[in-house]
Amino acid sequence: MFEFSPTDWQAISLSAQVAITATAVSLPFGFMAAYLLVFSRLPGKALLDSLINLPLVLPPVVVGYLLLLSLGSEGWLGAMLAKVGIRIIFTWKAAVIASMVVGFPLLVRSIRIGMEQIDDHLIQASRTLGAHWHDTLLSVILPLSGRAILAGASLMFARSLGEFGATIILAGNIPGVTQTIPLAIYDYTSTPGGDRMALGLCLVSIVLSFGVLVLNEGLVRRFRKGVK
Amino acid sequence: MFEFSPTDWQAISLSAQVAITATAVSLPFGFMAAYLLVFSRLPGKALLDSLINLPLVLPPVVVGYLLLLSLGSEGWLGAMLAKVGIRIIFTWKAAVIASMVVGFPLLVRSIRIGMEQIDDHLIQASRTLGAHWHDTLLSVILPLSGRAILAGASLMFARSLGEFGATIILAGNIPGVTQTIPLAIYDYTSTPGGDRMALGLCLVSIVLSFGVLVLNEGLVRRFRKGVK
Amino acid sequence: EVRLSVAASMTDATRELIATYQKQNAGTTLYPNYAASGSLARQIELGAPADIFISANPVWMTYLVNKGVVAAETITNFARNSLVFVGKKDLQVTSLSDLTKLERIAVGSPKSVPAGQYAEQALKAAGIFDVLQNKLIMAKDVRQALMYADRGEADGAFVYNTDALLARKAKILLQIPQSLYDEVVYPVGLTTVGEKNRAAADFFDYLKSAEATGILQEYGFVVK
Amino acid sequence: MMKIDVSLSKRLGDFDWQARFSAEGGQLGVFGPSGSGKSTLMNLLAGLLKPDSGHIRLDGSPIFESASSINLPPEKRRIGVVFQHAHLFPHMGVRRNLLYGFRRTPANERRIDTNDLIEALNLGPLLDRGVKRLSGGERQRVALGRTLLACPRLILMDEPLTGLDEGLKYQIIPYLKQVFNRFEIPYIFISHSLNEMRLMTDRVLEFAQGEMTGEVSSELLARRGMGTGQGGYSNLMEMGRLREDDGLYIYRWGGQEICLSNGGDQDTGMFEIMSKDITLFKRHPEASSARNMLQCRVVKVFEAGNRIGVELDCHGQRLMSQVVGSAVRDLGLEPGSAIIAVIKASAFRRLY
Amino acid sequence: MMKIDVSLSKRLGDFDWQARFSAEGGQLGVFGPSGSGKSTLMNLLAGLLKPDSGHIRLDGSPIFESASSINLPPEKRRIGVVFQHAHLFPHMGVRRNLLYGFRRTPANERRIDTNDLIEALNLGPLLDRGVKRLSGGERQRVALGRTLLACPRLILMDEPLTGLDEGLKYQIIPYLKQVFNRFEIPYIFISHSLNEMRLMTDRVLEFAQGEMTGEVSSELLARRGMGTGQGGYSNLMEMGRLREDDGLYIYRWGGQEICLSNGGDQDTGMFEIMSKDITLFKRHPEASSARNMLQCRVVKVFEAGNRIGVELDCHGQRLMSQVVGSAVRDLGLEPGSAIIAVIKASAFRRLY
Ligand SMILES: Nc1ncnc2c1ncn2[C@@H]1O[C@H](COP(=O)(O)OP(=O)(O)OP(=O)(O)O)[C@@H](O)[C@H]1O
Ligand SMILES: Nc1ncnc2c1ncn2[C@@H]1O[C@H](COP(=O)(O)OP(=O)(O)OP(=O)(O)O)[C@@H](O)[C@H]1O
Ligand SMILES: [Mg+2]
Ligand SMILES: [Mg+2]
Repeated sequence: MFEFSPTDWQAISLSAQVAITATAVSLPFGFMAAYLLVFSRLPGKALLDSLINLPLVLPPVVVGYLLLLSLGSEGWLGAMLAKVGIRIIFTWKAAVIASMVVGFPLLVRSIRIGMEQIDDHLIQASRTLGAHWHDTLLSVILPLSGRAILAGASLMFARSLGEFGATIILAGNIPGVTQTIPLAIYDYTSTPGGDRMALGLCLVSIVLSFGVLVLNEGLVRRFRKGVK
Repeated sequence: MFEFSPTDWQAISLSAQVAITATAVSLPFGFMAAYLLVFSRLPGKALLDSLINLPLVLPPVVVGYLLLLSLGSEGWLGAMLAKVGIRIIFTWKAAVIASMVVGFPLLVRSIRIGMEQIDDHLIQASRTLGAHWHDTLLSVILPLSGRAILAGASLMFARSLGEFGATIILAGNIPGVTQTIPLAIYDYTSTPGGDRMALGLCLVSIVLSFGVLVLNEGLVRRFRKGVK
Repeated sequence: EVRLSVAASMTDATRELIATYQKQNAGTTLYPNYAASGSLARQIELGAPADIFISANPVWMTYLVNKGVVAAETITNFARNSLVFVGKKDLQVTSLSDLTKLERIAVGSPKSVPAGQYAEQALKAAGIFDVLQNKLIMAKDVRQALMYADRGEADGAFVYNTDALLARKAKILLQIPQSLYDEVVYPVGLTTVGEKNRAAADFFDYLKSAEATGILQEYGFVVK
Repeated sequence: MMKIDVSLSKRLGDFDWQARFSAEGGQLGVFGPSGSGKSTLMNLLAGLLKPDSGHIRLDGSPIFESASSINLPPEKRRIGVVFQHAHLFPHMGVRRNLLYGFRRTPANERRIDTNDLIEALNLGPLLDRGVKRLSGGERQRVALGRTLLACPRLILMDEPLTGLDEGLKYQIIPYLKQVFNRFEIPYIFISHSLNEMRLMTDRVLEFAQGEMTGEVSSELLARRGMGTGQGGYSNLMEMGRLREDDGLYIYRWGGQEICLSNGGDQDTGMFEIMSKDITLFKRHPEASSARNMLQCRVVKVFEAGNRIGVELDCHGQRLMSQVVGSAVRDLGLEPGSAIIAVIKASAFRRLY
Repeated sequence: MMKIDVSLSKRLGDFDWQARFSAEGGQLGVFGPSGSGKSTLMNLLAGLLKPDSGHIRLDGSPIFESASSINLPPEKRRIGVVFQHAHLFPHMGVRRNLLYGFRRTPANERRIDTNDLIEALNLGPLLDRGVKRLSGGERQRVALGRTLLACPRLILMDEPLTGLDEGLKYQIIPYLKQVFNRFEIPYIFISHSLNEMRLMTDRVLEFAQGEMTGEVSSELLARRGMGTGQGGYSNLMEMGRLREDDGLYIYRWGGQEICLSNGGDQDTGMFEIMSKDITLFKRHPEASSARNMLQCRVVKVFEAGNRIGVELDCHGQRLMSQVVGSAVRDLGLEPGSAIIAVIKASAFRRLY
């Protein structure tokens, strides 16, 4: 089969780590954003919506560049973080942030679609039973968006596995440090004869995301069963 | 403001054209795929699902290569099309196909989430009222997925506007012919002083997708109102 | 109708070449396609329409010759470039050995970027590659490496002379001695399809003209 | 005329369901306590739930048969369903909901006139509404109309009149019956109400804990109800009006005049008189507030629970009275004995 | 004791809704035809629909007041709602649904024992079920239990007993009343059934076409029902059992013995006797199948629709009989005249 080099293995484990972290960290934010968009009466909803969608519309490289502008040593956020001794760019954290930003619109949109279909009467029922809005959020809206959240998470996970443009700008393509699978694939395809290894890494990506998909389906099924 | 060159304007109109075409052409397929995944009892559902998700997992450039493999003059599909005098690659059609493939998983996933929440009883009611499954599909499932379809379409449209990796491989970066906004931005970022123009093009992308978002919301509202 | 596949680093120069050429030959339309050399080579290999291939390094040209899509006899070295080290003005870098004092150095990823390969050669030849290895920030292409240096995310970067001219803040601190790395050449060749295209051959000849040479030099390339 | 032959079993979680019956005739009732499996029967018949084993034959032809793997999809069965909860299509207005099945019915099968139905169910004012803006009862009426307009060959109704006010309910029942009769649409009717059951059906399947426990005539079910106390047996009398007199309505029934305090507008009507409202006297009582004193003959005396049922022959018509044990002794009730049945004019209840 | 003061208006599409009432007391009914705006009242009171203008004051303190922009959110109002359709949480089992409100009630407000309630509503066997696998009636019972366990200070019930079989219904009513009384939970009860209304409420708000048209006692509503034919007025008699005798049950009521054919197990009970089941005689009739002959005095003779209501004083207790006009003449009914009220032992209906 494929003889992966140690840096390839590092890329694989890094990719998994980045995708998992990005997805896990984004989930609560994505959920809150979807909630705001669906249920709140904020005046600036359309604006918030487009802001969230921004990373989708822009080429990932541009997204990466914009992130670099704010997170780099010259950027306002980067400078602030530097003061407390945190450096983001050129570390795996940068890859996580790139994936988060690029996958966030997908996550929010998925959760939103699920939330929009929740029967208002259930929310009303929970309120009349004494639940505050945040209680209703956790005890009714969250579980009833469960499947949509899972779907959004697996979408985001997959997108993270494939994320290239923003990552390479923000994190660099440093083997063993920030080189994720797509970056490794890029290196391979830029070398004549690297196709076979690139293919191998693609397959790993596919297997990883397939695993998540199966896990997702399993969770959905258990979820349904729990509900009976 | 920004002084766009004629090729820039061509890029803008091409981008809009590509995004609209890709979204419109994908919609029926996306709907069918979602339907199969949600309602059918196919044994190979998980496989179909991962196949659809593939373009999400792979870096877009790899997707571009894979498409080139089958659509190039050496590829099986390309050879077949060449016989009937159709050339896809390096034309705007290639950009459409690249966008379609890359955006498809997003579209399908959105529609799916919407479909999964349709009350079974409504489907049952329509069947007992004499509707065949394809009739139910069109008269109940389609309209009840309406909002999810719109959401998926606007997601796909946005993704198409931002699509770079697969497009540059399959369609090439030919100013005035296949150069979409992201490719034009790419060119500008490697030109001295091109940053300003790149920013201008980004803004155009944002405005375009914001327009679609507003249109989408408007449709949703009309939709709701039609239902009263 | 002539289709060109042009390495991204030649974008600006090619644009001007086309513009001047077209003033004299209004009847020919030129379709340039700008991307990374590797991408272009793959496209051509898989049947993308191209008459002329301008590559940023000989490797991909050879690759296409081996695939039989580029006519080997037409290949000429169209332009040359040199490797420089850019960085902040006030950095005390006067020789390669000074680089060991720096924190971070941007360089094109040696696996995929030719400039990165040349830089690696030079560093190895100077015997400081192992010391610097952990300080290297690998970029997707030379422009990205330059951008890191320009924005101060890296102390400096190995880039081509032509790229260094685009920098806003970073200055050329060091010309890397040509003895330390292979010559940087941009080969140009006609594809087997292009050979049969009269207009392509005509433009191909124009690329070697004095006027073309002048334009290339204007953009910082070296033409022998 | 429908002929239905059912033998099915189904396991739902830890709930075991089974039934076996065959019935002929237009109207079949299904009766049983909450959770006894009535709706399950409906789902199985309509093809919405797949039985584990057994068969369903409608008019001789199988629509489900586990042995030969026949399982017609719902739309091929042409069995209409009125669900316990309306389940209207939320993306259509009332009009499109109503016409959904109608449009899918071949023109030659469209036996019901839309306007007739809209009027009968009082749907006119709702036609242009969205279904989310209907009250509970309004929804139920739309659902009923939607299924009727599909003109199916059998209609299953799951508590279709629940949530309707009494006035509307008894206004709808005769129309329903008329539609069903005129177009010969047989139906299976699920209800908790003995009275609805009496009015709508002839034969009734009884369910308890997932099992069909028996089949009785709705008549017998009502007689049995006499013993269990909720309302007793109700005599249903269809009568034609003769005249109005001093605020009272005089109707003709079995060659006699019956005096009612509450007649209504129409010339004929269906009236209910409860068995417990018929008091028996040995001799003609003087000065009673009761207006109707009918000369009868005892046909049968039988026990029903802790009551005694007395079947009377009243000039050829049957009446059922219910008395207590000691009255049988006191009045010497036995088959053949003559008796006066006294009924207050106000005891009659007009159903429609 | 609840004091509620409401004055609200709301426009829904082309439907204009308005009501103004204030009421004191534990039980309030809401009565009206389908689509008259009963559920809308409920939504407005619970805070699920925002009124266009007006105010709601509960026990003196405003929970909504358009003038001063007071609008308490639903959870702050502590007004429980039993919806017309159960609206159970689909992601929870029956147990978690039941306890949803209970868990959100401060411990010192939890006045209802879970086990008591589960038993009373017969929910035991359902506890571990998923709510998607409940029958229609089962869902309704769970919804009722869920709201009760939240121990709100006012409960709004929208046809909560619809879809329950009669047996269960009359089994639940006394329990409900008992719970409501014991814990002094006032309620507003929406129903189409006059009988449920009588049993559950004292005062009734009447709605028609979105407007509150009046407020009557449930007593009066029932008397008025006498004239409109569906069942007449029902006398509710709470009686204590004396003995059983030859299959008959002897109860004590107002110093007299009443003979019933259908007693039931408990020592005391609530019985219903319809006004039309009380026949009046001038003299003691001989040999009748009726077991109860009560010496009464006429208190009042009044018209109710096309019937005549006769209020009787029977050893200090009130009874309402209904007769036709000619009987008034024949029997010489006028206040003060002595009369015999004849009631069949089987005419009594035990409610609980
Ligand atoms: N999918 C299921 N899994 C397990 N049990 C189920 C399922 N569906 C229904 N049941 C149970 O089967 C029983 C019968 O349900 P069904 O809906 O047929 O009752 P029903 O007679 O219509 O009652 P009601 O009069 O209350 O509507 C109920 O106890 C219900 O809880
Ligand atoms: N959002 C709305 N827009 C327009 N009309 C509405 C809306 N909501 C309800 N209605 C109408 O208001 C009227 C009153 O509805 P409501 O649900 O209060 O009736 P109800 O008295 O509870 O009837 P039912 O006994 O049938 O449940 C109905 O005619 C209904 O169609
Ligand atoms: Mg049921
Ligand atoms: Mg209502």
